[in-house]
This record gives sequence, C-alpha cells and structure tokens, in this order.
Amino acid sequence: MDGETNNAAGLWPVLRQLAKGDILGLGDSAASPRTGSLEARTTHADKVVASVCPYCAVGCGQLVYVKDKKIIDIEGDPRSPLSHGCLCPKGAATFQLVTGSHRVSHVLYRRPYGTKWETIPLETAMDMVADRVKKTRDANWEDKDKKGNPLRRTMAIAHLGGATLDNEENYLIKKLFTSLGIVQIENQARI
Amino acid sequence: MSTVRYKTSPDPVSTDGRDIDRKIAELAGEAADQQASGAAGKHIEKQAGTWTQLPQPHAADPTYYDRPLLNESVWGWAIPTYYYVGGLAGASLALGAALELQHAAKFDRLIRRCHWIGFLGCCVSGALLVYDLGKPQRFLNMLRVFRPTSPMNVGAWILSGTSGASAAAFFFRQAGYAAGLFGMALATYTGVLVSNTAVPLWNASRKVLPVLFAASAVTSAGSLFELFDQDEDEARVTRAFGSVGKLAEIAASVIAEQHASQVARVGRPFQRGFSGFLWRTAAVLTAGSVVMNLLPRPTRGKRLASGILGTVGSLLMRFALEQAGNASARDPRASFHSQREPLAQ
Amino acid sequence: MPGQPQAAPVKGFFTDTTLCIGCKACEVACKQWNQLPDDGFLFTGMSYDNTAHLGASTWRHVAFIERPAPLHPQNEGAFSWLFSSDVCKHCARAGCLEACPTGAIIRTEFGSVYVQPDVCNGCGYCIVSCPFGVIDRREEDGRAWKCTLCYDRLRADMQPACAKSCPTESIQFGNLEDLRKQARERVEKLHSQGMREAYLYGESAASQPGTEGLHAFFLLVDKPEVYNLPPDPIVPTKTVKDAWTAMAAGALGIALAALGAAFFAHKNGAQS
Amino acid sequence: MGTSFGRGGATDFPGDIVNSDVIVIEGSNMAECHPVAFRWVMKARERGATLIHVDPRFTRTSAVSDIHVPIRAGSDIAFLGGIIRYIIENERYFKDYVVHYTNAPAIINKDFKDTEDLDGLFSGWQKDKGHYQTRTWMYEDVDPEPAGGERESEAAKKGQPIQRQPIQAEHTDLTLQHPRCVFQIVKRHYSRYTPEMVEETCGIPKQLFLKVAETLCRNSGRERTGVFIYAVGWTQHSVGVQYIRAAAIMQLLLGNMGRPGGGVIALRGHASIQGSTDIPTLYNLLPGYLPMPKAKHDKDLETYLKLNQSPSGWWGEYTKYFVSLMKAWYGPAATQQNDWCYNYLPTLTGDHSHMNTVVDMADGTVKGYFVMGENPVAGSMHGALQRKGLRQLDWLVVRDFQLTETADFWREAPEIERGEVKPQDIATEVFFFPAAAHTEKDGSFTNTQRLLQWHHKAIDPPGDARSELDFIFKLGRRLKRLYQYEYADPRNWPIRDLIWDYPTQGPLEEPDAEAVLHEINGYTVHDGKPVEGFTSLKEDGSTACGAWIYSGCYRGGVNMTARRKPHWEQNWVAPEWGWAWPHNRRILYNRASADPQGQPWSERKALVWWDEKKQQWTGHDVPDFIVERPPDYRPGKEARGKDTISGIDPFVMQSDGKGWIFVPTGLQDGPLPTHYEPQESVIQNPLYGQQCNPERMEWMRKDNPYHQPYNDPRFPYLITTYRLTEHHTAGGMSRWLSWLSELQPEMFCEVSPELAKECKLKNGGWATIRTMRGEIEARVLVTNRIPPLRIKGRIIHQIGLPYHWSSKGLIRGDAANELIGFVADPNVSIQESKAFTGMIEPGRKSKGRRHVTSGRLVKKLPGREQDRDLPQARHKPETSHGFKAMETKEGNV
Repeated sequence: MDGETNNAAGLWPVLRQLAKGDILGLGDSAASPRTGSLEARTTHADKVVASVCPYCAVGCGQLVYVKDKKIIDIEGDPRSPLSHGCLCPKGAATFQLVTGSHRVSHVLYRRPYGTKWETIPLETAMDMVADRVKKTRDANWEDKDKKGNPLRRTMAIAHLGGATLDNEENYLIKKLFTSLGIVQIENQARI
Repeated sequence: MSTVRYKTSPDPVSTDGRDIDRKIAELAGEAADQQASGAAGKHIEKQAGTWTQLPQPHAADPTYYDRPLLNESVWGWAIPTYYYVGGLAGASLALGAALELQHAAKFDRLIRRCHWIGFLGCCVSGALLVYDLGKPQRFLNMLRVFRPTSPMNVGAWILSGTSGASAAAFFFRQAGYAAGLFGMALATYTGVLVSNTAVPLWNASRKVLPVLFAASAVTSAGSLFELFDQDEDEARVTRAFGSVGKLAEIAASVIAEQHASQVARVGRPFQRGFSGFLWRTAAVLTAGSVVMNLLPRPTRGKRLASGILGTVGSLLMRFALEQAGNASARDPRASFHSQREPLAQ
Repeated sequence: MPGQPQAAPVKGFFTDTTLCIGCKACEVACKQWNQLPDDGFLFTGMSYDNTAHLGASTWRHVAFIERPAPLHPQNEGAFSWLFSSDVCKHCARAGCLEACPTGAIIRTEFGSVYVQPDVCNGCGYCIVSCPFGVIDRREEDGRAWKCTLCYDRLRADMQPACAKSCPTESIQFGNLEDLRKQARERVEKLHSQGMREAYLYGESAASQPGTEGLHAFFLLVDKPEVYNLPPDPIVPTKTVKDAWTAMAAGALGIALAALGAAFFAHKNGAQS
Repeated sequence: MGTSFGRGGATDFPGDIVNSDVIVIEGSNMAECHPVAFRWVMKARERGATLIHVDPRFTRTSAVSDIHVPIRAGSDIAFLGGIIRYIIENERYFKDYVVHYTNAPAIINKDFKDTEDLDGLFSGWQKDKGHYQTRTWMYEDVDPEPAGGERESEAAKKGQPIQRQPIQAEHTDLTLQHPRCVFQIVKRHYSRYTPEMVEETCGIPKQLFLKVAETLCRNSGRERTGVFIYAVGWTQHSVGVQYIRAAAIMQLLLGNMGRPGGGVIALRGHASIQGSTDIPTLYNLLPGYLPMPKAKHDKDLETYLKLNQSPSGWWGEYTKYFVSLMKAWYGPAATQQNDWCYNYLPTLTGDHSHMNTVVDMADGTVKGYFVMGENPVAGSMHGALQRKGLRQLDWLVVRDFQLTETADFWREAPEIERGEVKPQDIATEVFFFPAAAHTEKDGSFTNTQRLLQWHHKAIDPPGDARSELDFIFKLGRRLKRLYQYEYADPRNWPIRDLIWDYPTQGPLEEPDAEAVLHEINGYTVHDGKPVEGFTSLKEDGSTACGAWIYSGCYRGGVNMTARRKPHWEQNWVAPEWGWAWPHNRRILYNRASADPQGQPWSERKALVWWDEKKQQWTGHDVPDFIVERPPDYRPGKEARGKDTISGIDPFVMQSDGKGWIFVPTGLQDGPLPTHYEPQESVIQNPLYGQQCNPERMEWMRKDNPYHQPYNDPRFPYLITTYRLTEHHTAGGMSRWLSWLSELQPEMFCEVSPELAKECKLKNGGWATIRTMRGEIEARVLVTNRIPPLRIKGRIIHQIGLPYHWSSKGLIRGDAANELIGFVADPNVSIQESKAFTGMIEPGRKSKGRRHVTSGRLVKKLPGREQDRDLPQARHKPETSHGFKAMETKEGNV
C-alpha cells in the first residue's frame, strides 16, 4: 500500500520486529522507507538567496530557498545581528505573501464607466499610461503663479507610494516625476 | 478542493487553506499533502461556539474558556455498532464452543448458527472498521506491526484470528474451539480499547468496562438467538445464556456508573443529557428483556419481545457509552477534577 | 523506552511562558515550514486566541489568559495577561504512540514522537489516547496529524521552525538534559526576583509520573488548568492493566455463561 | 526628532536596547508591532532593566512590562511634561551633560512669552495670518538655522528673512540661573504639570506617576541610561511632533542621548519607510533632506542656496550636495552657466501633502493618480473622502499584488454596496499593474535604524508582474520617446536631459538596481568611479550623487548594503552588516557618550572616546563626529561651516552643535511641547484656555465634519486605533494570507466590562461604532485591558479599534479609518487617528452610511459650538487648499 510495500526495502515490519526482538514495535522497526529517508526540503535547494523581510521596518534578515526556479521556503537569517534568525508571524508568512495565489499576474483595465475588469497586454497598458501622463501634463501645465513666481509644474498628477518600495525605486520615482514637474509625490510616511 | 468566500461580492475569494501558486512555489513540507477544503472554522466550531463572557478564568475552578481539554473521538456510528457486532460474534462463537463440548447432536443447528453469526459478525465487523477509517484503503496497515500496547492492534489480530477460526470451523468443527477462545477475546477486548483512553469517563470505569462489554456481548448473542426459530432445547440455552448476560450487564453498568461517578463531574454524562438518556433507556430495555426471560411460561411472543428488547438495549448501551465518553471528553472539568481530586487526597 | 533507537541525544522544547509575548510567530512558522492549511476563520471572543486549540492543522497554539490577578513582581495593578505557546509534549510515555495500531506513530532517534503520514490509516485511536488533546484528524484528510518536532529539520541539524522564529526565546530547543537544567535555574531566578508563582510543568518523570516526563515541557505561573493543560495527566497505558484484568474476568464470565448455559440446557434437556 | 537633535532618524538601533537600564515604551505597542525588535527589550529585562509601558490599553507589551501606565489617549504631553517638571524640581537632571551638550544655558529673546503668560499661546501669534511669527522664540540676538528637513517649513511658508550667524558663547549662562535661559524657561513652562495635574489630565494615579518618574531618574546619570521608544501612537496626533519633542527634552535632561542603551527610537511600520523619507517620495524634499524650491522665495539658485545653506554646522556643505544631485539627474546638461539646471525643478506654493492632494482630487483639480504599493482607501483616514477623490479622477494607476480596495473603489465600497453610487456613473479610468515581490527583484530597504540592507532577487516575477523599478524606468523611456519632438519647449528640457540610461539585464530587460545604487552613492563624473562618502562631494560639478546621506553605501564599487557578516563574528554594534547612514554610524551623536574631556562618562557606558595618542576619536561604533577634532577645540568667530563645530558639540547637524531642549526655530507650533487636547476630546483642556493646537491643520469642508471639541453628547466615548501583531497596517499584505487571517479573522472593537454594561454589549456579539464621518460594525471583545479612566471624578470610557480590515480579501470587515476625519499635525502633515470621539451601540450597522454620500448622519446640536481656540487664534484664513477655510466658531456642517 501507498508505496511502502512496493518498496523492496519495506519488509513487513512484523518480520523486522521478530528479527530485532522488538516486542513492542514502538521504534524504528515500524518506520517506513519514507521516514527512513526523510530530509529537510532545504537540503537540496539550488540556491539560498539573502533577503530582508518586507513587512515592518525592523529589517529582519530572511533566507529564500529556491529549487527549480521555485521558492520552497523562506525563513529567518540566523546571521543577522538585527534578528538572529527570528521572524514575527508576518515575517514567517512571507512565503505565502510572495507565492500566494491571491497575486494577480495580468494587467487589468477598467474603462471609464465600466463595470468590469478587462485583461490587457502589459505593453499596451504602459503605452496608455505614458499617453495619459503626457496629455494630462501638457493640458495642466503651470509656468508661473499670479505674481510671476516660477512654478514649472503640473498639479494635475499625483503620486502615493508605499513604504515597502526599494530605495532605488523611490529614487527613480522622485527623479522622473520631479523632472516631469509633478509636485504631489507622497508616501506612507505621511500616514 | 477549495471553498469560495463572499459569494455575493463582485470579487469573491477562493481558498484551499494554503493558496500557494504552484507556478512560483513548490509545496513539499511535511503536511503539504494534508487535504483541506478551505471550509471555515470546522475544527473550532466543532469544539465550541463564540465565547460570550468576560475572558477571564474562574478563580477556584479554572478552565480555558470552558474549551475541551481533550479531543473527543472521531468515531461515527460504525464503531459502537462494531462493539455490538463484535461482541455478538464473539459471544456466539464462545457459546458455540461451549455447546460443542456437550457433544450433543441436538445442538448442531445452534452450533452452526453460532458459527455463522460469528463468521458473518467478523465480516461485518471488518467492514464497519474499514468504513470508519480515515483512510479505508489502508486498512491492512492494522496488521503491519504487532504492538501489544495498543488494544486496537491486539484487537486487529484477534479479529483476524476470529475470522479465520470461524471460517475454518465450517470445515473443521474442532476449529470451533479456537473460534470460541478468539471469540471471548473479541467480545471483551473492545472494553479494554475503550478503557485505554484519556477520556475520563471511559478511563475511570476501566475496571468494569471489559466486564460490561462481556456481559453485553452475551446479552446480544442471547437476544439475537431469541429472534430465530428455536426448538425448546435451543431456547433453553439461549434464554439461560441471555439472562445471565442481561443481569450481568445491568449489574456491570451500575458498577461502571459508580466507578465513573467517584468524581462527580466524570460520571455526569451517565446521568445527564442525551448520553444519560440513552444510558438509562438501555438499562430499562435490558431489564425489560430479562423480565421477559424470567416470566413463567415462555412463549414465542415473550421470546421475541425479550430478543428485541435485549438487542436494542445492548446496542443502545454501546451508543450511550460512546456518547457519554464524548461528552466527558468535551468537559474539561471532567479531566481536571479527575486528576485534581486524587492529588488533593 | 523500549524498542527505541538511541542514535542521538534526546531533543525537546522548553517553553518559558514568562518570556512569551503572544506574537504567534511559532504558529505561522510551523504552518509555513510544514505547509499546513488554515484552520478556519472564526472569531472566538477568547481574548486574542482565534485558533482555540491544537489540532490536525495547528501544531503550535498560543493561549491567551486575561486574569484579574497580578503577576509578581510586575504591574501592581490587579490584572495580568498570560501567554503560552502549546505544542505536542512528545511524552516519554506517549499515549498516542502506544495506542497506534498500525505503527504509523513511532519514537524517533531524537526521542520525539512522529506520525508517519504514509502509514496512518486514520483509525482515530491516538486521538482519544492523548491526555493533552493534541493529536487530531482533519476530516477532509482522514489522517491523524500533530507536531513532528520538525523531524525533517532535525535530520538536517536545523532547529524546529517554531523555536527558530520565536523572537523572545520563549521557545527553546535543545538537548533535553540541558533544557531541564536551564529550566530549573530559570525558576530559581524568577523566584529570587519575586515571581513566586513560577514552576515547571512536566519537566521530569518525578514531577509528572503519569507521562514519565515531557520532552516538551513548560514554565508556568498559574495552575495548569488555566492554560488548558491537565494537572496530572496519565497516559492510558499506565493503567491499562486494570482493563486487561477485567477483560480476563469478562472472558471468563462469557466462558462460564456459555458453558453454564450449555450444560444447564443439555442436562435439563436430557432430563425432560 | 530632527529639530531636537539635527537628524530625523532613530538615534539608536534596537539591538542596543540590551544595554538600557530603563526602557520606556510610549505611543508604541512594541511587542505587538515589532516583535523581533522587542527581543532586545526582553533581553534587557533579563539583564535587570525596568520596562515601563504607557498606553491607553493593556497590550501584549504591557503584559511583559514591569509597570503599565494606563493613559488617556491624546494626553501624553501632560504626562511627559510632568516628568520633566519632576526632573527639574527635584534636580535629578544630569548636570554636566545638560550644561555642555544641550542648549539649556542659552538665553532667549526678551520678547518671548510663554504659554503660562498667554493661556496656551506662545508669543508671536498673528491674528490675521493664523500663524505664529516665531522671531521672539530665538536666542537673544542670534538666529540659528533649523536643521535638515524641517528647515523649509518656517522660513519658506511665512517668508521671513533669515539672519545667519553662529551662536555666541556670551549668550549662555552655564549656571542655568538666568531667568531667560532655556533651563529656567522650561522650568516655568512645566511648573503647573504637577502629579495632581497629570492625574487630572491623563487619568494616571499620582502614586503610579511618581513611581515612573522616580524609576526614570534613578536609571540615568554616568553609570546608567534609559531609552525611549515611540511609534505612530505618537506621530498620529495633531501635536504629534511635540510629543516626540517632549521625549527628546526628557532624554536630554537625563543625559541619555548618544550613549549606549539610551536615545529615542522611532519604530516604523514599513520595510523602508525610513528610506522613503531619506530618498523621499515626499513633496517637500529632494533626496537627502534637501528642501524643494519654494515659488515665492527660491527665485534662482543663488537665493535657494542662500536660504538653505547654513554658515555653521554640517549644513554648510549644502551646495556640494545640491550640485551633485543635479549632476546625477541631468548629467552634462547641468553646468555652472545654467545654475546646474536649478530651473528644471518644480516649485512649491504651500502644503502639497497627501491630505491636500485628496481634497484637491475631491474638488476635481487632480486628474491622474499613481498609487504604488499603497492602499489609501483602507489605510488612510476618512475612506469615504478618499473614494470621493478617486471618483473625480480621469485616470488612476494602481500597482500592487492583488486588487486592493483602492483599485476596486469603483466596484466594492460601502457607498456602492448601499447603492448611493453606481459603478456605471464613475468616469475614472483604472489601470491595475501586478507588482513584483521583494523576492523577485534586487534592491535595498532602509530600516528603522537607518540601516540599508540589500535583498537579492530569487526568481523572476510571475506573468506580467514587474518591479516598480522596471515600471518607472520603462515609463520614463516611453515619455522620453513621446516628448522627443517637443524638446523645443523649455518645459520639456528636464525630460530631454534626464539621465535615464540604466543598464538592463535578463529576459525581461529589467534595469539593474545596483546601477541605481551606484548613482545614489555618487561618483566622479569623469570616470564614473564611486565616491567614498559625502565628504568627497564637490560643488564644482565634478561629482554626481543621488542622495548625499547615502553616499558611501557603494564605496569602492562594493555594495556595502549587501554585506552580511554574521553577528557572531563582530561586536554588538555589528558595523559590517549592511550599511547605515550617515557614514555607517549606528548610534547617532555618540560623541555625547564621552564627557567634555573626551573620556567615557563611565566604563559601563563606554561607546566612543578621544584617543590622546592617536589624536582621534575611536570606540565601538563609528564616531558621529569629526574624527580628528580634539575635545578642547573651540572655533574662532570667523569660523564657517564644519569649522564652527567645537570639541564639545555632539549634535553636529545642529547649527550650534547642541541638543535643543528649546527649539528657537524650525517648529510652527511652539518652541516647547505644550499640552493641547485632540481635535475631538472628552474633556476641556485642564491647563489652558486654548483647547487645541492653534496651528493644527483642519479641513473645514462639508465632507469632513468634526464633532464638538469636548463633551459632545452625541459622541461621548474616546476612540483610539491600533495594530495587531497578526496583521500589517491596512491589511494589504496580511488579509489575503490564510495563515495570518485565521489568527485574527474579524474586525473587532475592545471595550471595558463597564462600557459593555453601559451600552449593553455582549462579548462576541456585534457593535456599531459611529462618528459624523461614517459608521462601521465590529465584533465585541469585552476586556479589562482597556480600563475606564477616572478623571476629576468622571469616568472616561475608551474604545479600541484595530484598523486592519476593509472590504476585500480573504477576511473582510469594516475599516476603522472610515470613522476618522482629516486633521493633522502642522509640522509634518500627519493625520490624527489615535484619539477621537464616537458612539457605540449594540447590533450590526443598519445602513453603513457615509456622510460624504448620504449627507448629515446626526442631528446638529442647537446653539453655538464650544471653542477650540482662544478668541485671538480663532480666525483661520483661507488658503488655496481649502483647509482652515472658515472661522472655527462657525462650526463646519
């Protein structure tokens, strides 16, 4: 049954008991071949990637175990002086956060007055957003205020960023949007 | 398997309990293949509803929100039915062997019936047991090891032996003796099985339960035979056999209740609630049965009545015991008191 | 422990509830490593405890106790909040192990009690044999499950997921003997600091003869019942002799009844 | 924090808490919200430290604390003021430290008037403008710069001329006796914050208060230190910044700054929230806390630099940082001749922060909105107003893991469920882009202790999911393409000249994050080699640097943020793990850990010290000081920039090098923390006639109604919001996960048994909670953990609401933020959500109504409303952003 008796090594445990004189059969004579070869799944990971917990700002170290281009485990990094390998419940659930089926994998589009989401290609969506940015910026440019002070901006576009974005991402956001004349760039820190 | 939550929402959500996207992750943990439907709250709901009081423990007699300490048994109707059927089979085979010893041809039909009931009982028992398993296809694992600490394992061997012997008895009458011996074990080991648990009510009456099961097995067999067409000799045997069993069962059940009630909280399910009702009804039916037996001038009607009352009574007793055990498992104070009171002495 | 290989020193948990902050990292780390499904989404109204009890899919469970009594020496007020992360005790004499008819439950080389999911046929006998109400069967799955002491991790010389994640070292993992020593010292320290209530639960056979000691033992500050732990648990097999004796008596009774009935009927029949 | 010490970052790291002798956690529920950092608190406790938790609720932090102090939400300044008074009156301050390292001896302008004199206002209130004119708060005859990110607020908003000269020694009184010295002013300011007043205001019994105060004092001085830990429980108030200031004053008086086991630690809730202010996605800042130009003042580069460069202290290097930033952004196009492209930058005309943006959206002036990894509908206050804003947009771009409440605002929301608004009437065009997880991209987070840590990419993102880096990079490339034929127009020059050539890699052609980090670190323009640190930056355009404070994180071409030397191979400071700004310093202002002569105050608390032999500062941590500056150095009068920092100036970012007990400039609502009641309170301000912070930001709009300032009979209970360990902020990263959801599956409210009895609430049952903004339903959790407080013989009931739930996800519930109106702190524009009033009733909500869409939810009270302001502060002139639009006395509905 269930692979066990198919296995040549899976001698009938009663016989093993007899052979070992194990009258009670509480120990390894009752072990199955699977149990005999049980291993931690991380033992055979292709790579272990050092990472940082994405939840709060304590910055606990994480190790991401990858096998066949799939994540098999995420746990604390014992080397970290911040966390010594510990994680809180949220950190411990990171595996579910990043590999969960709740994640959407397509770009979705809701047209004005629409009642449902439509799937559209990523490239199309990017083009559309770039187009909206340009149109809105061009139509709502402020060069000077009433007193002639320089403004050089558009107040018609705003940005709100989460605080789980990388520094590099924030940097490019600030760099691009400021250069576009967008002023209302804000993030979670204000909230 | 997955469950959909918020069905009326424009964006319902489906969950299987883990919700892992297999394209980006591999599930290979110890319990990765534990089946789950994502249905909400079964485990918790089963044990208790929402706590509606202030969340603080009773100072003198604390519990954890009155939640059960123990997990009650997951056994369904099949298991108490099996106790009955197994007991019936075992007692029948024992009776068959005893009759065999008499070397009287007039009992041949009854002996054959005993063997048949024993054999069929074993088959039904096996079926009931397999039916109740969480993984029925793995029923043979019961014989994977010999583990004398486990009454269930011992019982599996006993049931196998009984089945084998009762089948053999069709071919070699001598095997009937072996079947009788096995049968006695089959009829009683279930008492050990039930006693050998952490369920306070069962455990507290452990010195009586196997005897009660033995008596009830005798009752079952005696009562069942009374439902058949019997000649006078046969009727005499079964009436005597059954009456002894019924009287013993009543006595044993009284003693079992006394044992359990040494700690009031433990014995409570025998007196209260649905289990208490079943328990009392079972005793009344069994008593009725024995009265029918003992009434002068046995008639077929009385015999039938006795048989039905006895059968239902002993079946009900098994169910009552199951219910009472579960009720006491649900009551954390049953465990706590049963452990505290000896400590206090 | 008869029939048990002694390849490695016995491993265990020491859960010091005075260090627990009730964060439930252990619960989630366990689910993550073992990839257990959730246990349902039900608001229980029991402080912050919404998992209620250990079960087939919950192998660590944090209890939350709101007490109208102070915990010495802190908080002079008349209130305290206790947390305790419960887990399978891996008893030295384990009810589930001794009850298991299939050999699915075994004692490992680390002294832990392990359910082999490829063997278990879901008979349910272990469930009623555990005096702590730990092991349970998930209905959809049909097998019995409980904490494995991260048997797979131990094989790779990693510590169990819950102990690793515990931020405050309330859950300590190690060689049982070391843990016992540590725990006794800890109790002494707490006593000297004024926490007179502190005591060890199940750390040795002497303190808990019914289980001959727990491989996962606890430091508690209130009665065990408050944490939903039995005050004096006894593994059923410790007293099963009574039942076997009774069974012998019962069997004898059947024999006597059968023989008596047969003899009586035979004799009476012959006379008539 | 920036105004007290010079930098807006936690001064210490959580691992150092183990060295503390007393730990005060106030405004934070550390054990619940930062369990792993709390590890160090527990370790300190094991080593004998006393743990004090001040919180309205008895939380998981309180459960393991030695002392829990229940406090009325919103009254923390009264409590801390009481402690400051205790320290001063009983002469328990660390005198050597206070005299040398703080501005306690400084003498203040003789025109200064305290709140004691003016019943809750400081001198300088301008009736017509509705703001303070802060000149009277200055040191006598001098005008030091406000440091860092706060600098723009004061000067720029009000357009005052700024004089610049370093502080002079003759204006101090080292005996602390001068009646106008800071020390005496503080003493007088807090003279009425007596234990009795604390009891009346905060509901803290006198004995308990005295015990806390004594414990704090006992654990300070040469041999002992204490640490103060706060989080959003403090910042989310209309006087949030002053809460932190009060703690800073206390820590300076006790001599706990810059020393092991000391400091003020801000615990932040998001992985890189510190990073997102350092490299700010904030309207008012450029990377590295350089202010954005203001339309009114910063007409050209020269003026901009003049207004921002400080002649003393570290900000004297301002030009170098700014020029290097422009070189990083616009490369060869930025030249001395064109002012380094200064005129490419947009300018500010006021407060353009989140809440104003939302209001502008609701008023239709914002057309397009990017929301990346953020969920304002659930996570920001006043969800109904947030959604009203979104409904007026032309287009909305949301990037997240799953459809959040913000992405789905047009389909699933309380007003849509109720039929008040129909999806087919909403014109907003919505784009949802799936985001890559941190495991699917390279990049760095900056944690709460200013530590940058690199996370490596483990796998490719699934499907169309992409990182924000990839999104913004490719959007930028597209925009460059779209604009390429319109470069004649100067407004498009910034796009033309924008350096946007990051190398890409992999099949998805994602930009290389390390290349971006390289630019952030800075490099020499001619060879592209990374610079060693901000001291290598030049003002001649030969260096480029994206964020000067991060300069050094890519030193020598090595990604310092990816360093992972195990903790067991280094000391407790762990300098070789990641990289901390500035200059990898882990404990800020650590010069203060040594006495004025440069020797540790005590062996037990040694951190850095002056090495006579080597003639430099050395120690366990990187010295946060000029390494070769001897303790006995004193600057001459002609000194400028860095040279003005004397050998006993540990707070190097301040223009005078001292910790500011009294903030002469840089704050809008007063130089000293003063107790004001929240916008909506249950009692009248017991200390002053001025009920609320006069400078608070309020939005007098029909869609943002307020309750009475106090004693509103319709809303008798005080509500506070909080987080749980099991969830993350608005739940976007936890409510979709079954392992977390099962642990806290439903929205609930916490009430005391007394309140439950009063309102007939049953544990486990349902309750409806209502404010004028909206109503929500929640399960009831009756508990002794939220005790009613006794204030002046009155029982004050408090209601606790976690704010993790909203209308989507695996577990759903009502969002607490639906109840909260727009009110904010004037200095940092952060919402007040930790104390407001409301009503609670048994049963489920009947309609789930929202004021924004249903109109008035409760009857207007007859008669005139009570006043939040003294008569002279009542006038709130209108601004272009619709807030402070009416006189408060006229009410708002």
